[in-house]
Amino acid sequence: MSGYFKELISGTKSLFIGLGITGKYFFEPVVTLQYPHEHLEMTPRYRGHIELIPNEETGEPKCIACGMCQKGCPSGCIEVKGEKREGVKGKVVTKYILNFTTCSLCGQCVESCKFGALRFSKEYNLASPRKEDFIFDLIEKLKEKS
Amino acid sequence: MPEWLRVILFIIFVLSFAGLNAAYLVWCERKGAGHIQRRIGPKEVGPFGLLQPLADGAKLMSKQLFLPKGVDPILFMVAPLMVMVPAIMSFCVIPFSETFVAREINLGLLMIFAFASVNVLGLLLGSWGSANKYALIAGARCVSQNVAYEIPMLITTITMVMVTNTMNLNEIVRSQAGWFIHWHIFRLDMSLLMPVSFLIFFVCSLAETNRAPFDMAEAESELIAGAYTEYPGMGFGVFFMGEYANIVIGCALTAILFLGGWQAPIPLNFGGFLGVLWGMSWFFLKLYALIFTVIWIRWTYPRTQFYELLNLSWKVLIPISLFNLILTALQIKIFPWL
Amino acid sequence: MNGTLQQDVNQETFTLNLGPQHPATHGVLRVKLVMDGEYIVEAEPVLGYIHRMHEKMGENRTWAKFLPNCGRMDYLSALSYNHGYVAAVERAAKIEVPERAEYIRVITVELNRISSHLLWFGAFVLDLGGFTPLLYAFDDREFILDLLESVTGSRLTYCYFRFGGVYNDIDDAFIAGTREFIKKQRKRMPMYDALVTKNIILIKRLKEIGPISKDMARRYGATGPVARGSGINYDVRKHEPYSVYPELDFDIPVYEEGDSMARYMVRMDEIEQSMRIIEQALDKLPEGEIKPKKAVKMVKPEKGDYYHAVEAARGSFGVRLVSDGKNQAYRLKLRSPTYSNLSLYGEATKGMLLPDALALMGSLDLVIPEIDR
Amino acid sequence: MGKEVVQPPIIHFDTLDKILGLGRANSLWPMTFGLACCAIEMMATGAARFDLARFGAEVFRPSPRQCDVMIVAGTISKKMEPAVKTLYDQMPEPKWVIAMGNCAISGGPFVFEGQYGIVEGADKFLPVDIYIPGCPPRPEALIEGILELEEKVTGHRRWPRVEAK
Repeated sequence: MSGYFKELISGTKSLFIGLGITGKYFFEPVVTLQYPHEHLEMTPRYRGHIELIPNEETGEPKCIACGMCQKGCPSGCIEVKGEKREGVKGKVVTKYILNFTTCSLCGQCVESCKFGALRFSKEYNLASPRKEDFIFDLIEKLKEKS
Repeated sequence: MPEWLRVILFIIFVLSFAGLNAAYLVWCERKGAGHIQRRIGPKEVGPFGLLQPLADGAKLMSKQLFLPKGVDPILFMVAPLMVMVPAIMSFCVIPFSETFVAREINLGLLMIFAFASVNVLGLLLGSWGSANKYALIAGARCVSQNVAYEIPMLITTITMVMVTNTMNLNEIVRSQAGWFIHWHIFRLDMSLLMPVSFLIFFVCSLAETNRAPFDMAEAESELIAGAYTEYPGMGFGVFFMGEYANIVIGCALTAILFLGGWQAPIPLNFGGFLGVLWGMSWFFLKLYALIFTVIWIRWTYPRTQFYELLNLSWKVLIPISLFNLILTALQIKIFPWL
Repeated sequence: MNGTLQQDVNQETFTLNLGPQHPATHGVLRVKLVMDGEYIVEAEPVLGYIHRMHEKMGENRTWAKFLPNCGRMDYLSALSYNHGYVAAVERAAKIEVPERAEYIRVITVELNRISSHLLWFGAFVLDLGGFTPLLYAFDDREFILDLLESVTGSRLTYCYFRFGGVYNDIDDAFIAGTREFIKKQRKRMPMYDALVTKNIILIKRLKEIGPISKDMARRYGATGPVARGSGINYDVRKHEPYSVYPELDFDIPVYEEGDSMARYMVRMDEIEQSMRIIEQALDKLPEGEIKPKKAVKMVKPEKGDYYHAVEAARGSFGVRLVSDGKNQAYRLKLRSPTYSNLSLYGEATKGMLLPDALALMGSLDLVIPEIDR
Repeated sequence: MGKEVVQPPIIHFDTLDKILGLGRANSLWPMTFGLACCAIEMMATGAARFDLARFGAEVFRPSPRQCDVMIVAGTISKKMEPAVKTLYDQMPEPKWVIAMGNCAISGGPFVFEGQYGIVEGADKFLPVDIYIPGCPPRPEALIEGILELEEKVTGHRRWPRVEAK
């Protein structure tokens, strides 16, 4: 019988303690970040889709179309083509298509690039009614940016 | 004012009150839940998200209406109304202030309990008619829960009737006039266990309205959406309005029986129109404080286990309320002058 | 009444399909329940709704190309899975890992374990009908995700470990942030305790509910918190030590009761132990390289059969590799802990009430894609 | 249940349609329905830090009958496909589908030659309205997806666009 009352009292007490905690939080400031009005800075290592790094002088991509990223990509979402041009060392990249819809952001393309021509972009809020929007032509994207 | 005009005016008032109240209680609930959880809650739709209920209403009303395969069409359609209508009917006898009451019936308290019991029938029929196993389980739970909790609730009410000698809600409020220590919850001279009966009554009204932690009817993580599982669009909306109307009734009764209804905490009363406003504002203050507590409780606790819920009723609430009944009877018999 | 009742199976029963879309199954698990009223006569988990061919992919790709898959099996403790696979390949190909890299691995894995347990805590209370603790747990979890994102670049499905090291080095900001997080989390734990653990409703729902005996846990090969909640003192970190765990001092919380409450308490205690491990690892963190001196180019383990197990948040995760000396696996077999943990569900739920069975399911901490692989 | 035919309205009310569109766009109730990894980010979006509730879209209903939008968050396996389709059919009109994450868009990292287990994209059998790429997408991206869907329903965008650098 005493156990009955003990449990009753301690149980009721625990319920009031719970109410106290949530009541305290009711008056505390919210932690919400109101997304379209304010937004986070992505950390330097944030992995968005990859993008080409431009050569600082010419603005052309540093990529020499060696194809290591294409080879190293686990899901085969990169398609690189390049051509040999007069007076240029290595190849010039003519086509760099990233099919972002199968990418897993593992970073093996960036890691495998020996020429420092790839990096992760900071685009984190992509959404669109069209699927085709996410098959990126990275050369086009680079031109748009500069 | 002629009687018929008064009745029509009150019907309009009660309907719009019940509708708006349900809509904005949902808003309060979402906003309150948001702040308890350290987020904002609805905000972008109108100032402070105040247009959110309208958007929800417009959406629910324009949703496709259809009868899922295998349902009993009549029961399926009637059930939401059976939850909603009795709740609205109960508003008729609630005194919002001394003169602001649709019908001052001698048996007002009894009438509310009579109508409140129909609510569970609606849920049962709806869940039976849905032809869904989850809904059926929820319906069965709901009935046993309501049966179990009606008993301590009624015993406590009988205690209150013994103390006040009336079932007229307005009379009950009038008997609590004066300073706030005259509210029944503080009248230990009438019954020693008054605060306990208040607690019992409040817990029972939580259970009767299927609110967390006793939300067996919905039990989201167990029974999908419980009794409402198969209801699309406005059928679901009406259920929800009914549920919120029931919460208001439960909290209003608690306020009337224990917290002095429309009485101000100080002995200050006005006549005429000002008096109506004065009384109403105190009533609504108490009402919404209680409703806030209901919301607060919902967002704090996990759901009780079903047999624990019955245990609580049969092993704790009923014995205590019976003891309370006997104690009060003795107290009245021994000290009849109080 | 403890929720178990002898049932006469010949009574009229009905079948209830729990899932594949059900709020309490944490994904796409389906449980076929034969019910007698609200009592469960028979429960049969049906798997395969999220089978993603991980093992097949392992046999089709080079060793390195399988790395992103690791994070997607158990997305809640992705780094443990990274660790398991990477360590197995390192064992097979005999790749040395610099000490600093090992410490970084331990720190990030333990952070990941805390975030996994926090999410489990929230989701478990959500199963029991309480919504607010979930959001408080998510608040704390966001801290960890921010920390891990600043190192690994992702929030959930990390692909951070590489053969012989890790992808990025950690910086001072990360170390300071981690220390701050631990300080903050130590203050939060009493709040969880008061709000949830000591709550009478929760105690009533978990105490003596869903008992799993030591013997049953052994028979089904349960590991992790499920086994430790049944009194089996087994933790891969202690009993088959790997990485730098032998140099760190931590306890294995073991509870004898075997009920849902015991499993709950094991995980809550493990959060504290993980914080202890992180603190020590941060103190001992040596300077040095994070990748082997000789860069790992093409991994080609010798012919043979290799196994390596790690302690993931849900139990022992083992990787068995069969190599035929080529640049991809001949056979890759993954032993995922929840698969074994779930298999005891059918026996454990006999005669239970539906809500109790769901509480038991929550306490097993299921991650379905890991079961189906 | 899959055979319901939705009748087009006989009379078209322009203003009413606009108001209803506004109502629908601002009260998108998603289904509590997670398939894989992305579901965790979906939960995170509903949590305090990002708070989907601000747009009235936090009412995760477990029953498809009360949902407006289905967020396909994760890989759809061939075994799961009929179940997803049933769930979609059980939702009352008007309804929308958001494909969240690369798996739901195209099968994601699990597509390889000779794969036998997964459906390569939710759009193979559902009319997808919004695609959100990422593996998994950040919670902001899901909010962005909800906003895009609102734009699709009402025809204009009420919120500023955030340009990522």
